[in-house]
Amino acid sequence: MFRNNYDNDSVTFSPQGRIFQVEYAGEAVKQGSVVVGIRNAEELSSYQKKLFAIDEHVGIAIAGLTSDARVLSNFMKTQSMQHTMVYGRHMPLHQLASLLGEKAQLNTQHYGKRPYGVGLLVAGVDDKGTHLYEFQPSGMAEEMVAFAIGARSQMARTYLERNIEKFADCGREELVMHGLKALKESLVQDKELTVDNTSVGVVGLVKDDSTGRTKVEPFKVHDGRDVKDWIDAVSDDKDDDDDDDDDEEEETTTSAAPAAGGDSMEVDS
Amino acid sequence: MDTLVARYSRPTYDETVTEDMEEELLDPVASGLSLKFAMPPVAQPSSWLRSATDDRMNPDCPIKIAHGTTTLAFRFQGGIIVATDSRATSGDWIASQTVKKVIEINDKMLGTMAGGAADCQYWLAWLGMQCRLHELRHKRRISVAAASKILANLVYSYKNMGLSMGTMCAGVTKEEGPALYYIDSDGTRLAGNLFCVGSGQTFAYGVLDAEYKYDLSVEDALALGSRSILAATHRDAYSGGFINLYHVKEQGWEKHGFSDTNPIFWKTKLEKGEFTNVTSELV
Amino acid sequence: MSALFSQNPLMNGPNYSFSDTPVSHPNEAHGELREHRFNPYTDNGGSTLAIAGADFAIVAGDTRLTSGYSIHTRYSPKVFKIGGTTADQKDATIVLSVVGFAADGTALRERLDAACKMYRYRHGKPMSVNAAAKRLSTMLYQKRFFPYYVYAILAGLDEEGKGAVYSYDPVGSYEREMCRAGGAAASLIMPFLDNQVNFKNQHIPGSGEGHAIQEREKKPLLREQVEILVKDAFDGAVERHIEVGDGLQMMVITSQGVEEHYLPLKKD
Amino acid sequence: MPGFDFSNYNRNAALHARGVPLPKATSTGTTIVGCIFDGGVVIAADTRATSGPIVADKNCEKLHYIAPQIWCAGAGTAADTEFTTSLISSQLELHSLSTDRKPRVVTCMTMLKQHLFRYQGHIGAYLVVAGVDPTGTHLFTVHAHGSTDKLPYVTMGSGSLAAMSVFETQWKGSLTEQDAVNLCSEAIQAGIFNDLGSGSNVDVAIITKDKTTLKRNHIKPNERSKKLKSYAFERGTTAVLKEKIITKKELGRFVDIEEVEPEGEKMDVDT
Amino acid sequence: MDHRPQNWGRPRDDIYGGYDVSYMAPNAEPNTHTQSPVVTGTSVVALKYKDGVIMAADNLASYGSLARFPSVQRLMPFADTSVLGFSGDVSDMQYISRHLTSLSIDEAYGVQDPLNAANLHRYLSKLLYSRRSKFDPLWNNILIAGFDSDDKPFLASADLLGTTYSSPSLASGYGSMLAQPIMRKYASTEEDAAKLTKEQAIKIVKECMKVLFYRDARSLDKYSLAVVTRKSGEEGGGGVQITQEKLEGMSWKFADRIKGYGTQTV
Repeated sequence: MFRNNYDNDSVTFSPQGRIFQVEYAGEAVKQGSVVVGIRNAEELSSYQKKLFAIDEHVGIAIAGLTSDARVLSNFMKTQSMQHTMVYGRHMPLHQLASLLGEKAQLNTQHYGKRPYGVGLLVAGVDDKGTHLYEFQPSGMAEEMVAFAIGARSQMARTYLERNIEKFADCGREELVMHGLKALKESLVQDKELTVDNTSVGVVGLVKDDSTGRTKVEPFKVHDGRDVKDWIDAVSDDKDDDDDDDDDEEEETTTSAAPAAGGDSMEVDS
Repeated sequence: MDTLVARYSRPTYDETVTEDMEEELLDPVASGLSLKFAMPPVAQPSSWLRSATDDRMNPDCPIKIAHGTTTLAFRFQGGIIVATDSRATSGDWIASQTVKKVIEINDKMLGTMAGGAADCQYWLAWLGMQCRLHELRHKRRISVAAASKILANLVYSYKNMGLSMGTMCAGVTKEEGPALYYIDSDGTRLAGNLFCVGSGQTFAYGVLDAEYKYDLSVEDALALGSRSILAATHRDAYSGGFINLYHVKEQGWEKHGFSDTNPIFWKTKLEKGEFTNVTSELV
Repeated sequence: MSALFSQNPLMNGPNYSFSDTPVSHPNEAHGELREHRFNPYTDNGGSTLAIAGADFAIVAGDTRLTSGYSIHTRYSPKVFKIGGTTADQKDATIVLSVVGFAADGTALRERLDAACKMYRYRHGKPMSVNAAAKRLSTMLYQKRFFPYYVYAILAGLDEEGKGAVYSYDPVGSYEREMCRAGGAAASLIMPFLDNQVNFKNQHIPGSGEGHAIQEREKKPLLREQVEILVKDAFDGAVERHIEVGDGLQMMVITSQGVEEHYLPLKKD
Repeated sequence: MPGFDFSNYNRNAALHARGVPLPKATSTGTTIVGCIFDGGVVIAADTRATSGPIVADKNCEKLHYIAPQIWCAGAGTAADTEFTTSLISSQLELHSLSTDRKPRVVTCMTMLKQHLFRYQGHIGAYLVVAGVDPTGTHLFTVHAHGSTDKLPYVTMGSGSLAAMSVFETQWKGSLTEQDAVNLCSEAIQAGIFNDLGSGSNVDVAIITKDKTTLKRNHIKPNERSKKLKSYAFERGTTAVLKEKIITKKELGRFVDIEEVEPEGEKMDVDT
Repeated sequence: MDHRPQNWGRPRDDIYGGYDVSYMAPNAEPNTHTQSPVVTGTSVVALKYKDGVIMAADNLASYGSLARFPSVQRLMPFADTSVLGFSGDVSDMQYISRHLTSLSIDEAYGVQDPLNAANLHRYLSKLLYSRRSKFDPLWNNILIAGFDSDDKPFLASADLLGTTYSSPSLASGYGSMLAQPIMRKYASTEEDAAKLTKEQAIKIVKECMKVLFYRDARSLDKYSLAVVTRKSGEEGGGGVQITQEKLEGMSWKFADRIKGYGTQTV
């Protein structure tokens, strides 16, 4: 039974950016009897994890098909580890991003293949400071100062655009604040940022006191309790959300070279 | 085509170095017990491998692989007795005195280890995996005959490549009763009542053959197994350490100790009057 | 002498002959051109040892790297932290020592480290020592037909917090032990450890006559005692083995993390 | 001299062909040097003897006496250097007695090279021969195959290149005795610290026309470090199955005993 | 598998062929005349000092014992921050050099800092190890000098088997026996090396080159000397500077005094 012209195969997106065959497959799951997954209390989570560490110096935030994101994240992890193994340094971000773009682009021009149904924000640091890349299923991977992707992200982008001048001089805390504020902009009615639906990932450069050189502060995802103070600090407003939110942020604390940028994003699945 | 494109879209120096790593990192299965092995890129890998590892022919060879030595198993009315020593040698050097040469394939079946220690450890662990898969597929325990055949077929496919193992599979099932098989790296697979395997095999056979009867009581059978290993450790320089003793029954195997040979030897000598060749008397 | 037994002419048939004296290359004897053969291995000397205690484990190795009669360098570590989250391995809890052919050792160490990182990435928790131990065994066995010329020792704390030492042969047979020495001076150090750690051949004086004498009870040693044993073991090895010397690198694994110490050794 | 006994040669070759390893000879993988100065010659050696990678002797003596004013430093197979030098020493002594002249270094060198050449390198003795005789100061090297060399400064053994690097950078045409001793010690130490076959201490012999001074362990740069704890076992730690004490009286059951006067007549020895 | 008790579990001659010792015979030094390396270069010596590294290698490429090509530079700069010194096979050296040139061009396209000496050393050792694992070695011993990621002087070696090591002073080929003892006298530890000035370090290295020319039969009196210093902002300051040198102050005078090799006196 047809719904439209775009569901004959899983290689064709509809104009709305949907792959109907994949969605139909999701319907099939509902034909089965009920299944329940239970985890122990402290690990029970009703929200999908959206932030992942790729390597010490890189983390990603995902919006879209989690399974596709997993493939890409595995790919990036492998590439990054190999680079470290061969050259003994962290993989430069632009190299990682262009490999990722190259891989995704191949899928857009071959019959029998399907583009990855996921967008990524890739945040990381390397020799040249902090970087943020936006990745799209088309294979595009471009460097950004601040960006948001996912449902209703336009609101967040508007906020970021308004404040873009400030990011360069922001400290870490301020940058997180901007991130969370941008996130709040895109919440739907009656939803708040809570410790359960928000996580913040940070990767940065810190000064090593012993050598006087900067070194990588490994990518860390803060959630639950860790983000409480931040959320409280921005919760004077009254925004809502029906879904989980993630915030992704990066920063540098190098005093000489001020912070390159920060960003925030929100996704829904 | 895509692989070609992907390959040449990157500089050549990248793939020269990393190709083998990539597979391992990406493939979670590769981290398990796989059948993929790196081979030396020479015309005669087995001959090359021998020159690198045969410490008997060349005591100065670089790689000394640990070898195991006296093992035995026999069937009797009460099940199967499995007994081994515990010494591993690399050339003339005793690499370990505490090797567990009885490998618990699962809670019903045992394997023994003689020859290359790594070969036995790896392939018997692999066999355990196959047995479990068999259980999952067929909803019942694998027979010892089938398990031993899986192993024999596997080692046969690696024949003459340099594996060295002589192993026995022992288990008791309802259909087979107590079942005992001998498998070695030549691909031989034999069913039998009684086997001794390893460099100390002749000494163990000497004792075992003399005293063996199918109707042995459990207690006597255990004592015979232990005594045979003792004889082998006494005369074979490549056997020694501890006596590892197991009894396999239908309900599963039961362990009967991992006991130091030295006190057992003196006990046997002093209490039973055996080993009169050894004396602490001073003339 | 056991090798002599296989010389038994009866066993080999009456083919005892002088004609099969070993030649440096079989073809040479027949006047054929000598094909050049490449030996992918070299022995870089050095020695390692590891001892497990009740709530700690110590791994140590000398830092000399040799080839033939030459010292390549006086400082080349043989003991490595494995499986930390960062490149400097600050939060690592597992320690690997490798001795034999240094390049194989490096390759093995990096593979194990990559496996630990992958494990953490996939499962979100660090690899336990016994899992890493099994993984290392499989890695070595994967090269069964082209072995890593490496004698590896892995150490850490097990799930109960007890010190764990795993020792390996070059193709992956492994065993958990209380102590193990590897490498060039293994044959000098191991008997010392058997006696001092496992109390082999030590009895309780006066506990009985003849067969009645009691063996000294086996107890895990204290950390201070183990550190002294390690230093003395290496001092002894340096005296009598030419490939051991220059420096002693020691890693102590406790529930607090891994401490690293360096001590000078004789340089001749 | 009576020759070597070759009766086991074929047997051993056949056994070796069957994979029985040959026994390892103790070798002095060694640094030895010699250097002429104004008025004499200095030879020096390290004191490590090895058997494969194992140190067989930490303080062995590699400077061998030939004649009062002729000394040899030996590298190679320890037994060969020892026996060759003592053999030549005694022949030289006889030669000196029958000619009623002080032995000459060239004579010694010639006897050595002829002896070694005869055995085509199978006697693994590599020697530095030095001495002062009525014709002057001499310094030679003799290789196992019988070749010789005559130079103002020489090195031999596995550490010869390390030692040579010292001579090549610091040697001068005219040296005092002290300069030569220092230079030789320095060269030996280069061997001790850079060559695995050499180690422990520096032995030096200074030969002038008047006398020979042997400075055994002239420099000791590698003193053994003290153990951090005592490994003395309490008496009774080792299990004893049976104990039996044999008194002197009972010894007669096992061996014939002949009483010798403790303070008997002294043998005639010349000193 | 052999089933006779004394040889139990070992390979049988009739199946595996007799034990062939030639497989495990040690490799010839890369700088000597063996079957595989054809045109070879001899020692490279290098020494760290307080603000950088000095490296030197003579300009000879030998064909066996023939001094075949007397002006082959065996030091190669990389990205103007590091220098590599090759001993061993010259054709393999040229292969690696081409390889690295394309790598450095590729790197220069990127926006990131170019590979430093430590990265380069890591990369080369991986390359050499992977080639040895294919039994197709690049018959070289390479010294790499420059700076590491902490901007400290860096000096390390990688050989045809993929063995890597680093030390305040390094030398390959005969240099490891003749030059190392000289350099170790002045810089046995990193701390000692960090006290050397550039002039002192150059003097030591020149001394080593002289000894090598005296004693290494495959050496030449013309050599290249590289000085690697930190790149600084000033004009032309820092980077890699390679100069061509000729040995000076050699002394062969003692030869006058030598008469023959034994009994000859006139």
